[in-house]
Amino acid sequence: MKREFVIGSESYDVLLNKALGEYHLDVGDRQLAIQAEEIGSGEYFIYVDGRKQRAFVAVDDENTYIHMEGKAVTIQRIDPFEKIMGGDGADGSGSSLLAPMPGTVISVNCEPGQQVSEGDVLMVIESMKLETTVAAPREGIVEQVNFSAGDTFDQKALLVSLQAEEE
Amino acid sequence: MKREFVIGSESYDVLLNKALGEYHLDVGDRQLAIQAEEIGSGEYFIYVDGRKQRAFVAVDDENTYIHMEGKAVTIQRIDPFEKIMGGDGADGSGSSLLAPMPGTVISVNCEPGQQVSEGDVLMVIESMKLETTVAAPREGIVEQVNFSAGDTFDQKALLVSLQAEEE
Amino acid sequence: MQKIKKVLIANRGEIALRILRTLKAAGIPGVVMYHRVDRGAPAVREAEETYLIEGETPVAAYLDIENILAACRTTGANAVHPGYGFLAENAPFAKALAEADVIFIGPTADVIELMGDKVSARKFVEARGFPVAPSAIEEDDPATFVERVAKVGFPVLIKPAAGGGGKGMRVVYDGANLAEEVERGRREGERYFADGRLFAERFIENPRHIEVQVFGDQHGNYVHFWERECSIQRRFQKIIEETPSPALSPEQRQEICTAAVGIAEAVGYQGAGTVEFIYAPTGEFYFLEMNTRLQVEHPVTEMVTGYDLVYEQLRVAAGEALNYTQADITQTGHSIECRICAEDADADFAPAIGKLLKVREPVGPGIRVDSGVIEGQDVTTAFDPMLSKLIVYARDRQQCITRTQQALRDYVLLGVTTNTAYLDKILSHSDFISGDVHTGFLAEQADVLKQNLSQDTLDFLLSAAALTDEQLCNAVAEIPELYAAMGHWRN
Amino acid sequence: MQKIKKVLIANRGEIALRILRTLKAAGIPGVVMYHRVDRGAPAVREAEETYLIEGETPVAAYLDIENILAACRTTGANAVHPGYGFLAENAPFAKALAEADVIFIGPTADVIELMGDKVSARKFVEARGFPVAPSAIEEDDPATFVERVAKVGFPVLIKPAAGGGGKGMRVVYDGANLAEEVERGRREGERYFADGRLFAERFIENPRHIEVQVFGDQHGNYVHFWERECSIQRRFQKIIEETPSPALSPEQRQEICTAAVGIAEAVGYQGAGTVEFIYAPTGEFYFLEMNTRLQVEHPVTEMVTGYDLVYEQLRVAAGEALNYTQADITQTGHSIECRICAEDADADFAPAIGKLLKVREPVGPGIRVDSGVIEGQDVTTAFDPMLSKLIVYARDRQQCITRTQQALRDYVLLGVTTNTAYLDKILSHSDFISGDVHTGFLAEQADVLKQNLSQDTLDFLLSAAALTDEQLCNAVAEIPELYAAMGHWRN
Repeated sequence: MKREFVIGSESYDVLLNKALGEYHLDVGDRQLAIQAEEIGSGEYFIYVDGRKQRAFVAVDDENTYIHMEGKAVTIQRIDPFEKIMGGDGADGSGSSLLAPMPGTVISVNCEPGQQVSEGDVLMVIESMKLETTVAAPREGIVEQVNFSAGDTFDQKALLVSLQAEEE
Repeated sequence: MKREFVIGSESYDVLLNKALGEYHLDVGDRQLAIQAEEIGSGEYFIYVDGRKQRAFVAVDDENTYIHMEGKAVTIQRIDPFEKIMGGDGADGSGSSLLAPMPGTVISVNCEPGQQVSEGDVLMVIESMKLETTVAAPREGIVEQVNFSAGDTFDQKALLVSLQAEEE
Repeated sequence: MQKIKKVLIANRGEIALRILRTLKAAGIPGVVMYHRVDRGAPAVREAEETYLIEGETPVAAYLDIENILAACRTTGANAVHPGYGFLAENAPFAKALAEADVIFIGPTADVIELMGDKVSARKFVEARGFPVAPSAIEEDDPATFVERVAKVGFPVLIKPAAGGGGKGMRVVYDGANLAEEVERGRREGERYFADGRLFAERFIENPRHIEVQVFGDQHGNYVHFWERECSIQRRFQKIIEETPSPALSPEQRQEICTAAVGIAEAVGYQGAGTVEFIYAPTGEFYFLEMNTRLQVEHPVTEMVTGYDLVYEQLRVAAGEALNYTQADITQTGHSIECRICAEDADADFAPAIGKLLKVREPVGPGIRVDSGVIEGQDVTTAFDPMLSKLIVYARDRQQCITRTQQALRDYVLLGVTTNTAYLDKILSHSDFISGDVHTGFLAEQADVLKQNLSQDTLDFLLSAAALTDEQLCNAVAEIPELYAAMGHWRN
Repeated sequence: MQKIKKVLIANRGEIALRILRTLKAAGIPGVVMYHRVDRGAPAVREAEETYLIEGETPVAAYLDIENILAACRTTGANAVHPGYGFLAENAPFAKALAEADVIFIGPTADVIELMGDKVSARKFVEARGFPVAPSAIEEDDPATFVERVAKVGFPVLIKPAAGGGGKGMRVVYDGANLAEEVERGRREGERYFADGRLFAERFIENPRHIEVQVFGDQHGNYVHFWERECSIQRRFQKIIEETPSPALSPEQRQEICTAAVGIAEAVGYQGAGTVEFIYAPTGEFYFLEMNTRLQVEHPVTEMVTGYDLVYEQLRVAAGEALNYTQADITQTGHSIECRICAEDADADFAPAIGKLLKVREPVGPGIRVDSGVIEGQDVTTAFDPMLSKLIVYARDRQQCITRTQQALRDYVLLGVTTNTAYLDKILSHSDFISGDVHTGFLAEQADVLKQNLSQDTLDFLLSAAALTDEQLCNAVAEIPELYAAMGHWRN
C-alpha cells in the first residue's frame, strides 16, 4: 500500500508491506523493518531495523504530527489514489491565491481584467499583526478579486484569482 | 432512580430525577437542583442549587473517585436492586475474613474446629511491610484456615472463616 | 493585605493563570474575566469565580474599560491586576479605576502617562542626569526633524513616539531616502498607535538589550531585583531572556541597576516596573524606556531572587511597605526563559494556527512552565502567538542552558507548529553559549538556525507516520497472511 | 566528567527518573534497568537505553548485585548510581563494582561499612569528640545489657544495631517489662535485618530530627549544604521535610552544620552524605546516624542552594574537585517537601493499592514534582508506597506553606487513596505553622488531623457521583420528558 508523505517542501513516496506479521517500509530503494509499540495514549516506541525511538503522535484529517528526538514534525498524508482522482483544483495551479490563515485586507492593489507581471503586488493582508503582500505568482490577467480593504477573511479563502493560462 | 453511595463508613441513599431536562437529586428530605458540565476529559463543573465546583472524576467497576475542593474522595456505588438480589455473601457477614490487600502470612494462630472469642488473634499477616493481626469479629468456631505461615495471598483472598451462626 | 478583598484579573492566557496562582496560594479571592473564545482556557477552569465579557472582537472585549468596571461592580472585586499588554499601561484606565474606588495593581496614572510616552520619558530621564543615546524628537520642531535626524548620525533608528513591541521601528543606514523613511514611519505610527509623532536615536550596532526590574512602595522605598538580558529577539520581540546577563561585570551590573533604581525613585514609582537599557559592545548603556507593568519575562527574576513579584505587587498595591531592603535581594544561580510561540521559525516566523492535539509539559529540577493553553484547545489568530513560557533555573549558566535544552526537547506540543526546536537551536549556538549575542543575532544567524532532518530521523518519522496511519495499516492488513508470506518468499 | 562514560541507574520509581533527568541535561548517556512490573514506568519510557532484570520477586531483582554487574557489562556503563534504598548503602556492592572496574557513585565501601553500623558509627563519632546521646551497646557486654539500658535512664529507645527506617524501634518508659521488650526488639532485628544485636539510647521527649547535607571529594575538600528538618514523621518515617529548620537560631545552625562537616571530614567522606541529629527542645543535639547516600528529601536542599546534588555526585565520582567553597553555598528562601504516599491516613496509614485512573500534577512558581508514576499505572504492594514527592520553594516559610497547600490541593490522583489531603491538614495545623513540632507530633495530633466532609461538600460529591454514573443517568433519561414534566407539574 502506497502513501505520499510531505514534510515541509519535500515529498516522500513510501510503500508499506506486512509479511509474517512484520511491517516493512520501502523508502526509495531501501526497505526498512519497522514496528510500533503503543506505550501510552499517543505514545509509541518506534523500531526501525532494530533501533528504537520514542515518539508522541497525533493525527487529524490531513496531517500526522510527530514529536521525536526532541522536536515536532508535521507530515501531510496524501493518498496517491485520491490525488489522481481529485486533482489539485483551486490550489497550487498558480491561478488561485488562497489565504494562508484568517486575517484582514489592508489594501487591494489590482482589479479584475488587469494585466499583471510575476511579483506584482495584488493585495496586502494582515494576519496576527503581521503584514504580508500577496504577489502574482506568474504573468497573467486578474480574474476575480473577492475582498475589499477592511474585509476579514478565513483561512483558505480565495483572495484573488488569475485567468487560467491557455495551454 | 435510586443509588446507594458509600463514603468511608457512611452510606447515603439518593434518588436521581430528570424533569424538563433538569436533574434533581433527593438526599434525605432535601431536593437539590444539580447539573454537570464536562469541560475536559474527566473534568467537570458541578452545579448544586446554582453554586459551582470544579471536579475531576474517574470511575471503575465499583467506585467513583472524585477530586473536588482540593481533595480526593472515593465513593462506592451500590445499586439497591443488585444488593437485594445478590446478598453480600462472603463479605461482611462476619463469617469470612478476607485479605484487605495482597501480602504474606506471618503466623497462623488458630485451627479448624477451634472455639474462639471475639477479638482473638486468628492470624498475623504482613502487607507492604506492615504487620496486621486478623482477629475474630465474633465468638464462634473456626471453619477454614486457608493459608500457612510464609504463604502469600492476593487481595480479597479468604484467609479464615468461622462457622455460620445458627439463626 | 487587608485592603485587597478580591482581585479581578483583567487579562487572559498564561499571565491570567500565573496571577491566579499567586492569589490562590495567598488565599485572596480572584475573579477571571474572559471572552467566550477563552471559555475552555486554563485560567477560566482554575478560577473559583469567572466573569464573561463581550466585545466586537475578542481583543476589544479585553480592552473595554467599561467591561472591567462592570465586572468589579458585579463581583465585588476591589482591585484589578492588568497583567501585561491590553490595558496594563493605559493611564485613562488607571484613572477610571481610581474614580470607581478600585485599586489598580500598578503605578499611578501620572507615572504611566509620563513613562508611557517615549519622548516625555526620555526627556525626564535625561534631565535628571541618567544616560540617554543621541537623539532627535520630532515635536521639538517638526520642520527640522529630518535634518536633526541626520545630525544624530547614521545608522539611526526611527520609531513612533507612542510605540512599543517593535512595531513601526526602522533603521536607516544613510541619508539617501531618509525623508521617505520618516514618512513611512509616521504612517505606521498612525496606523498602529493612532499617533504619528516620531522619535529618532542613534542606532547602536550590535547592541544588547538589558533591563532592570525595579520596585517601589507608597512609602518612598525603592529597590531593584537585578537585571535581565533580553537580546535574543526576532522581529524586535524578545524570545529568550536570562539573568544574570553574561555581558556585565559585577561593577557594570551595580552601575546599571543603581541607575534603574534612581529612575524609579525620580518618578516616584509604585509597584513593579522595568527600566530598559541599550547596552553597547563598548560597555556604555543608554536609557531606552520604562515599562510600567509586570514584564512577560519577570519569572527569571523570581527564579534567581526567590521573590514572587506578583505577590509583592499585591502588597505594594495594598499600601504595605517593602519588608526587605536592597541587601536582602540576592541573585543566586542563573535562569533562562523561552517564549513558546505558535509560529514557523523556518518560514519567517509566520504565525501558526490549529488545534493542540497533544500537550505534555516538561518537568524536573529547576523547570517551571507558565502556560496559557491545554490539550484540545484551538490556537487562533485572535490573540498573540505566545502559548506559554518555559523558565529554567540552575546553579550556573552552562547548566541552565543544557537543562533548558532538555526541557525544550521534552516539551510536546502537537497539532500546531511551535518554535521549541528553533529555541533549542539558538541555545546550541556557540555564540549564545559564550554569551556573545546582540539584538540582531537571530537575523544574522538565520541560516545556521534552520532545522534539518538527518536520513536516520527521516526514516523514523516516515515509519511512525506509516504505522500510525490507521487507514494504511488496515489496508495492508487485508492482504492474507499466506499470500503475503508467499510474496515475501518469492523475493 | 571525562571518566564517566555511561551511567547505570540501579533503582526505580521517582529517584530513577530524577537521576535520569540530570544525566540527560548533562549529556551523559544513562541506562535504566527495570523489572518487568516497572515496564511502563516513567523512567523506563524516558530512557534512551534500558536493561531488563529478573528476580524471584521484583524487589529481589533490584537487590541482585549480579544483575547490576551483568547490566554494566552488557550496556558498557562504567558507573552506577544506586539512588536510595536497595543497594545504596551496601558495602559488598560497592566492593563488587570496584572489583569490576565500575565507578560506584557514592562513598567508599569502607565508609559505608563504618557508618552503616549504628554501633560502630556512634563509637567513631563519639571518640572524635562529637556529641552523642547517653546510650548502651549490647555487644559491649551482652550479659549486663538490660542493666545498662536501665542506667541510660528512662524513657529509653531500643533499636536494632543494623536497623533503619524506624523498623524494630521501641520506646520503653519504665523498667517494669524492660527485659521482655529487649527480647522483642532482638526478634524483630533478626527478622528485618538478620541481625539481632541491639542498641539503646536515652529517648529525648519531643525531639526534633534535624540532618545536615554534607559533601566531600577525593581531594580532601568537605562542605555542607545546610540542614533539613525532618520531624514530621508517621510510623518513624518522614513525610514532610523542610529547610531551613524553623527551630534553629543562626548560631545553632552554624554549630550543627559545622559538626556535620567535621564528621564527614573525620571519615574521609566522598560524595553526598547526610548526618542525622536528634535535637532536644532544650537546644542540645546528638549524633544519630550517617546516611551514606542521597536522601529522599535532598530536593529541598537543591531548592534553597540552587545546586543539583546528583550532578555534584557525578562530578565527585568522576574524580573532580569541588569547584566551590563553603562560602559559595548560600541558603536562600525556604523549601518544603511532601512525600505523596499510596496510603489511607485515616485508617492508620494502611497502604492503598489500585490503578491510577487520573493523574494531574500541580504546576506553578516554585513547584517541583519528582514523580515515579503516571496515569494508567497500577500501584501494587511490590514496592514502597511512596508515589512521588512534591517540593515547593518560596521566599519565606509562610509563603512556602501556603504554596505547598495550594499545590497539594491541585494534585489530582484518582483511583488510589493517597495522603495529599492529610499533608494539607498537617500544613494547616497552627503548631506546624509556628514551627512547634517534634517527631511524635503526628501521633499526638492524630484526632485533629482526621478528614471531615461538610454537608455542602457532601452535596457536591453525591451530585458529581450521580451525574457521572452512566447507568444511573441512562435509566433516568428513559422516563419520557412529557411524563416527567407532568409529574413535576403535579407536585
